[in-house]
Amino acid sequence: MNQPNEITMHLDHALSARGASIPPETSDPVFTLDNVSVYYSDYEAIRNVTLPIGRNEITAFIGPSGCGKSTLLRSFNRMNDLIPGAHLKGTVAYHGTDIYGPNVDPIEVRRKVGMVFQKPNVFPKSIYENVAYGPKVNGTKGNLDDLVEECLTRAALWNEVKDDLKKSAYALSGGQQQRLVIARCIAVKPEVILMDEPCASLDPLATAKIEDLMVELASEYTIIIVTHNMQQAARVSDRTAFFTAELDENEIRHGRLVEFGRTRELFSSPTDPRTEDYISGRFG
Amino acid sequence: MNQPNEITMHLDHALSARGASIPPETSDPVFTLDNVSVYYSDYEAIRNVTLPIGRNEITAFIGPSGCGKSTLLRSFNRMNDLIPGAHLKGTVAYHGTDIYGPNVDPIEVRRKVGMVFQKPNVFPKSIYENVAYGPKVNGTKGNLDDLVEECLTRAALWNEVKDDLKKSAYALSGGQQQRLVIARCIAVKPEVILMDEPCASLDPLATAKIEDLMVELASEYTIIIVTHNMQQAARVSDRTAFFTAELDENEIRHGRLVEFGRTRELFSSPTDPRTEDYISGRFG
Amino acid sequence: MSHLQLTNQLAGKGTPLRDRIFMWLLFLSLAIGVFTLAVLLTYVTIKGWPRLDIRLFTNMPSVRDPENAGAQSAITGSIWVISFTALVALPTGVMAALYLEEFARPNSRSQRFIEVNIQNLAAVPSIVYGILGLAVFARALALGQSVITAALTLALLVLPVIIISTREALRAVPRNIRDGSLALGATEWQTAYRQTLPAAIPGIATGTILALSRAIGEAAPLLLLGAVSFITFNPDGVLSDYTTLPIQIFNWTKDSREEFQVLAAATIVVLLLILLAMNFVAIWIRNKTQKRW
Amino acid sequence: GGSNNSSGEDGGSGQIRIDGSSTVYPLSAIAAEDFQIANPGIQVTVGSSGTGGGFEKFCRGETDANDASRPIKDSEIQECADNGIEYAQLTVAIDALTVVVNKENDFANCLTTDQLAAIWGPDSTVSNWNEVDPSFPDEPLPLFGPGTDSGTFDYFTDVINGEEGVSRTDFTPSEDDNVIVQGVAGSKGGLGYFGYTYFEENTDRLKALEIDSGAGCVAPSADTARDGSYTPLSRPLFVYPSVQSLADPNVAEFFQFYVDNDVEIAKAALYIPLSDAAQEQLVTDFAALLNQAGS
Amino acid sequence: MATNTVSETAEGLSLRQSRPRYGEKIIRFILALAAFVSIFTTFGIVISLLIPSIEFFMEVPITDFLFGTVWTPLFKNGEFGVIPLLSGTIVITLIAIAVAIPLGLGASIYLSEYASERVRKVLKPTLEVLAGIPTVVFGFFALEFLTQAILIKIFPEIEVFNALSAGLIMGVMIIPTIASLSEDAMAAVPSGLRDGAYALGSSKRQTAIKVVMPAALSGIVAAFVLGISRAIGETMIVTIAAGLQPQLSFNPLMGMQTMTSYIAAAGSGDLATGSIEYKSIFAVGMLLFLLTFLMNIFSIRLVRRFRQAYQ
Ligand SMILES: Nc1ncnc2c1ncn2[C@@H]1O[C@H](COP(=O)(O)OP(=O)(O)OP(=O)(O)O)[C@@H](O)[C@H]1O
Ligand SMILES: Nc1ncnc2c1ncn2[C@@H]1O[C@H](COP(=O)(O)OP(=O)(O)OP(=O)(O)O)[C@@H](O)[C@H]1O
Ligand SMILES: [Mg+2]
Ligand SMILES: [Mg+2]
Repeated sequence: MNQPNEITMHLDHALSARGASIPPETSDPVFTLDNVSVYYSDYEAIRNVTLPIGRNEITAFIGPSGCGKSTLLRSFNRMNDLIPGAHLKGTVAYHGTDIYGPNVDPIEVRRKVGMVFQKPNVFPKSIYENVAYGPKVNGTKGNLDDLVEECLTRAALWNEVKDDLKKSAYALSGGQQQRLVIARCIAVKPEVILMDEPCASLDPLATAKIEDLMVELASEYTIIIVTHNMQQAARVSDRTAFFTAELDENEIRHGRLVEFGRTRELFSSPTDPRTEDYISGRFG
Repeated sequence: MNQPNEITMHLDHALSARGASIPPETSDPVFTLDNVSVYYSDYEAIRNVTLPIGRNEITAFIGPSGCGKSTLLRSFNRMNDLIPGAHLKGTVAYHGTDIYGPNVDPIEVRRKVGMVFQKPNVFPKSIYENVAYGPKVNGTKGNLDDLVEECLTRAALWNEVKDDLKKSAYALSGGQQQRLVIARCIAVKPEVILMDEPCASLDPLATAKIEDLMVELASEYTIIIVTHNMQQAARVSDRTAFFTAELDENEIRHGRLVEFGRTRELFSSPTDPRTEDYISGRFG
Repeated sequence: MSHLQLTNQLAGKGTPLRDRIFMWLLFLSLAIGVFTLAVLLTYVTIKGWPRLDIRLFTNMPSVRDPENAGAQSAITGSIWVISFTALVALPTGVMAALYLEEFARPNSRSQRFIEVNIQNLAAVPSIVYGILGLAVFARALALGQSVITAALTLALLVLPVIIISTREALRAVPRNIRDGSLALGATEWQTAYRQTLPAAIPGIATGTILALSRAIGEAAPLLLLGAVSFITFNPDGVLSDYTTLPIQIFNWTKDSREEFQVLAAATIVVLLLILLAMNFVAIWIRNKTQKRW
Repeated sequence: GGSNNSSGEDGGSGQIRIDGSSTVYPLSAIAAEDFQIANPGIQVTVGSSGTGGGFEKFCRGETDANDASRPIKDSEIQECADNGIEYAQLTVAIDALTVVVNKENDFANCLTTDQLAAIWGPDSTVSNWNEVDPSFPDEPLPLFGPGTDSGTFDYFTDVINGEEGVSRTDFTPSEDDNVIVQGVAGSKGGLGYFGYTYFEENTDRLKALEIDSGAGCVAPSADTARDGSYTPLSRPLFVYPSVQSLADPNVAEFFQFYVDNDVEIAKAALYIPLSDAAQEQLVTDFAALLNQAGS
Repeated sequence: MATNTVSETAEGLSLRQSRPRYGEKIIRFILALAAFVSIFTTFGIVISLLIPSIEFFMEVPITDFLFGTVWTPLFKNGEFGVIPLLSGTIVITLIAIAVAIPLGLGASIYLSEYASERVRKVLKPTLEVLAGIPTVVFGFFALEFLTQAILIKIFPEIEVFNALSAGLIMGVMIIPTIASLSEDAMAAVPSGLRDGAYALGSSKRQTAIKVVMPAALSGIVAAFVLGISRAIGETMIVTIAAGLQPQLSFNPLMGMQTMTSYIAAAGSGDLATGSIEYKSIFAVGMLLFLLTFLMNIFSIRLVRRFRQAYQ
C-alpha cells in the first residue's frame, strides 16, 4: 500500500519553481504562533499550534474540511473577535508583539494584515469605490485616482476595467471580482495578506490568474493561503502546514497541526503517515 | 509535461477489484441516454449526453464543479421536474421506455429510481419512521417491522440502532444518517439508486463504510454516483463518465460529456487530454 | 524594529469618541421605545390599580354603578370573537400558504398576483376592513352586529399576516426534506402533509398567535360594525350581540366620570396581560423549537 | 335579528335591542342593567348611535325601541310607516342643555341667547372672548360641542341659531361628551354645551353659565328646567318603543319595569326626573299602549 | 430478443400511474380556493368602496372633493373638500415618522450590528410587544398621560385634543415595524460584506454606515414606506387623542381630524344609509385605500429590487 515514490512523482510536476530557493528554516518570521488554541465558546476548534510565518513567503494551510484552517487563519487578523464566544489561548506574535495583548487595537491589526475570502465579497458599489473604500475609512483624504490605478494594476485587473471604473463591481465576473478584492486589500498597504480558499468558487482559467498573481505579490507581501486543492498548494506555496481533525480522549474532534515544512519536502517525503494518506487522496 | 505513466501508477492502487470483470461494452443497459440536454429556463446546463447505464454496475460521474453532474443525475428520476423552468431534450429510456414520455407518472419513476443526496436529509422523525415512510406513502399497509429490519441490515446500520428504533434520526452521526437514508431508499425497492456526492460531508471512516456498502449493494441494484473525489470514483465504480464545462461559440458555459468508459481504462489511459489534465490535478 | 515601536503601531487611537457616541445614540433609539412601553405599563397599572380586582371578571358593565362595574361581558365577548376568528382564519390561512408555497407554480403570473395581493391586504388600514365587514357580512349577508360578523371581519384582517408567516415557516423547512420525500415516490400532497407541514408547525403557531393577538386588540373595524353597545350578558352563540375588551375600553374612555377612566385603565391592564401571555407563548414556542437543520 | 325574530318567540330568553340618542343612553342602560339583574335570562342591548341613526335602524325593524332627545321627524315617520313599524312616544326625563366654561373662567357668568347665537352662528368668526363682549378679557375662545349627528346638536342649533344643523363648523364636535368635558376643562377660555347631567358630574372642573333669553339670567337646575323658566335650553327626553315589539312579553315586561321605575332611573342617570303628575301620565299612557299591542 | 421485448413492455407499463389520484386534485383545488380568498377580499373591498363612492361623486364633483378646503359633511349644506382631512392625516403622519424613522433605524442598526445574541433575544421580542399594544391603549395613553401630564406643561396653549400627542405616540407605535423590517434587510446583507469591511480596518460604525446600510437601502426604504402607510391607516389613536375637528392647519398643537378618524366617527354614528353624508365615508375610504395601495406597491417594488441584489 505504501508507495511514496508514486506520489512524489505525481506531484512533482506541479511544484512551484520558487521551492528550491526557500531556506529550510524560517529565519525572519513575520508571525510566530506559540501554542495557539482557538475556541468557539467551549469547543476547542484547533489545539496547540506552534508555527512561524516567513516574510515574503507563501504559506499554505491544507487539511480536510472542518480541521480548523479557516479558524486559525482568522486569528492572524483577529477576525475571530467578531464571532461571539470565540477566544484564543497562546500567543500570536506579530514582529514580536502579541496581537492579542493589551493596548492592541484590532482595527490597527486588520490594517496591517489584510484578508481575501472564499466568496469574492465586493461591496455593492462601483469598482473605484471598492478600491478607495479602505484608504477612505483609514482616513486618507484627497484624490485617490493614482492609488486606485496602482492597486488595480498590481492586481492585474487594470486593463480589464480601466474604461469603466464607475461600473458596479457586481457586473464583474467571479474571477475579476476576486482580483478586485485583492486590489481593495492592497490599497490599505498591508504587510500580510490572508487568503481563505480564494479560488474555490472560480473556474480553472480564473484560478490560474489568481495563482500567478499570488506568486507575483509574494515579492512584496507575506501571504498565507488556505486551500482544499493540494495541487494548488504545491504550485504556489513555499511552505505548507497540514492539519487534520482528530478525536481526543473525550471523543471530541479538535483540529491539530500534523506537519509543517517546505512544500517541496512535505509533498515529496511526508514524515507523518496521515499527511501521506491525505495527499495520496485516501481520505478527505 | 505529459507524464501519463505517473498518473497511472498513482491511481492504480486505488482501483476497484471489480474492475477486471466488467465487460468493455454495456450489454444490458437499465438506462440509455440519447442526446440528452438539460435546460434551466434558457440556460443549457448540460448538452447532448449519450450514455448507457449498465445493470448492476456502479457508474461514476466526475468532473469540475458546475459541469452539470447533479443536473444530469436528477434527470434520471425526474427530480428536475420540481425545479421551475427546468426541462429536458433528448430521451432518457428506462428499459426502453422514455421516462419523459406521455403516460409516464414521475412518481412511479421515483419509486423505481431512488436517490441519496449530498447532505443526509433524514426526516425529523424516528429512525423507524424514516425507513417506514417510503412504503407507507406508497400504500403499503400492515406491519413494517420486518421490512425496516431488513433494510437497516442491508444498509449496515441495524446493529448500531436496533436497540433504539424510536430515537430521533437527528441523534445519529452524519455517517449513520447517510446509511439511514440509504436504508430508507432501499425500503421502496427501487431498481436504481442515484447518489449525489453521498460522502461529501463525511469523515474518512464513515466514507469507507459507505463505499463498502455501495459495492455490496451493486450486486442487487444499479448505482449511479456523482463524486468530486477521483480516488473514490476509482475505488468503487465500474464505469466512469467525465464531464467538463466549456464555453461554446457564444461564450456561454455548457456541461459536456468528455469521456466515458471502464473506470480502469479511463484512469489508466484517458483518451482525451482534458480528462488527463483533470485527473492529474491540473485544474478543478 | 523595536518591540515598543510595534506596540505603538498596533495600539491605534482607542475607540474614537465618535464611535462610542454613535453606539449610545443607537442604543438610545432602542431604549426610547422600550422606555415608553415601561411608562405606559406603569401608568395604566397605577391608574387602574384601585379597580384591579376580581370584580373586573365577575361583574358586568354598569352605567349606574361604576364603582362595581366589571368587564365580564367584554372578556367573554373577546374570547368568543377571537375563537371564531381563529377557527376561520387559521385553516384558511394555512391552506392558502400551502397552496402558494407547495403547489402553485413558482413565479407563475397567478402566484405573483396572489402574492402581491396578499402583501397589499396586509397594509390595508383596519378601518377599511370595517367598511368591508359592514357591507358584506352585516348588510349583504344580513348577519347584523353579531359575533360572527366581527369574527369574519377580523379573520379577513389577520389572514394576510397568517398566510405570510405560515409561508415563511414552510420556506424554513429545508428543501432537502421535500426532495427526500419526493424521491421516495411520495406525491406532492403526501410530502406537504406528512413532512413539510409538521416540521413547520412551531413557526405557524408562532405566527398565528401573534396575528391573533393583533386581532384581539383591534377596535377600529368593530366600531363600524356597531360593537359599541351597553351589553351586560355573555354571548351565547355566533349570532349573539357582543362587546369586546378594546371596544369596552374605548366606551369607558368616552365617559366623563373619573371612575370610568380608572375602570378603563384596569381593563387595559387585563387586555395587556392577555396580550403579553400570548406573546410569551409565541416566543416560548419559537425559542424552544430552534431548528437544528 | 331584532324584534322581528324575538317577537316570534314566547320564551323567557328573548333579546331586546335599543339604540338611539347618546343623551338618553344612560337612562335606558340603567333600566337595562336593573332589569337584567331581576331577569337574568333576558338580554338587553343598548346602543348609542344618535337619535337619527337610531331611528334609521328602528324604522327598519332592527331595534325594539329608540332613544330620542327630540321628537321623531316627518321623514322618519314616513320611513317607519313605509315599513309598517308602529310606535309610541314616551317622555322619560327632562334635560337642560348647559353651556359650560372652565372653572377658572371668572369673567363670564351669564350669556344672552343673542350672544350665544353670535358665537355659534354659521357665519361666526368669533374666536376671542373680547369679541363676545368688549368687557371680557383677551382670551382665546375654543369651542366644543356634541357630534353633528346627535339630537343635542340639532336641538341647540334649532333654538339658538334658528334652524336645525345650522352652526359654525370650526368647533371640536364629539359624540363623546367626555371630549367636551376634557376640552373645556383643559383650556381656560374654553366653552361648550351638553346635557345638565354631565355638568353635574364635573362641577369640580366646569362652571355652568346662566342664560338670559330676555327675562333675565336663569341658572340651569332641576326646578328651572321642570318649570320651564330655564328656556330655551331645557327639553324632554323620549323613548319610542315599537308596538310590534311590545307584543313580545319580554319587551313588554322590560318597558313596564322602565316606566314603573322611571323616577329612580332618571335620578341615577343624573337627569331631572319627571314631576309627579308627569310620571302618573306616563304610567297611564303606557298601560294604554300595552293594550293596543296586546290586541 | 423476444423476452427482451416482453420485459420492456412490462417495465414500461409499470411507469404509468398505479392508481388514479383524484384526492390530490380535490385537495389542490381546495387549497387554491383558500388562496383565492385573498382575491375575493380585495374584490369585496373595492366593490364595497366603489359603488357608494360612485354614487357620491355623482352628487359631489370629484374636483370639489379633491381640491375643496372645507370639510363639513354633517352640517346642513355641508361641504365636501377633503383637503382638511388630508392635511390632518399628513401632519400627524409627519410627526409620527419624524419619531419612528430615526428611532426605528437606530434601533435596527443597534440590533443587527451591535447587540449580542443574548441582548437581541430579549430586546427584539420586547419591541414586538410594543407593536402588539392595542391602539386603543395608545390612544388612552396619549390623551390621558402624554397630553395632560407632559405636553401641557411644555406648551401651555396646547389643545386637549391635539395632533402632536397622537403623532408622537403613533411614532412610538411604528418604531417596531420600521426597526424589525430594517433589521431583516440588514441581516440579509451577506456577512461576507461585513467581514470584508472589517478586514480592511473599518470600525463598527463605518461598517454599519458605509457598507451595511447602503447595501440594505432599498429594504430599509421599504420599511419606511410600510411604516408611513401604517401611520396613515391608524385609526384609534387619532380618534381618541387628536380630536375630531377637520381643519386646514399645520399647527400640531391643534386638534385635527384624519381620514380614518372621520370614517370611524361618522361610521359609528350610524348615519342614515343612502344619504350623501353616509356615502362620503366611502369616498374617503376609497381615497385612503388608494393611498396605502400605491405606497405598498412602491414598497413591494423596492423589496423585490433588494432581494434581486442578493437572491
Ligand atoms: N462560528 C463558529 N461557531 C462555532 N463553531 C464553529 C464556527 N466556525 C467554525 N466552527 C467549527 O470549528 C471547526 C473548524 O472550522 P473551520 O471553519 O475553521 O474549518 P476549516 O478547516 O476551515 O473547514 P473547511 O475546509 O470546510 O472550510 C469546525 O468543527 C466547525 O464546525
Ligand atoms: N436550479 C437551478 N437553476 C438554474 N441554474 C442552475 C440550477 N441548478 C444548477 N444550475 C446551474 O447549472 C450548472 C450545472 O449545475 P450542477 O449543480 O448540475 O453542477 P455540478 O456538476 O453538480 O456541480 P457541483 O460539483 O458543484 O455540485 C451550473 O452552472 C449551475 O449554476
Ligand atoms: Mg474554511
Ligand atoms: Mg452537484
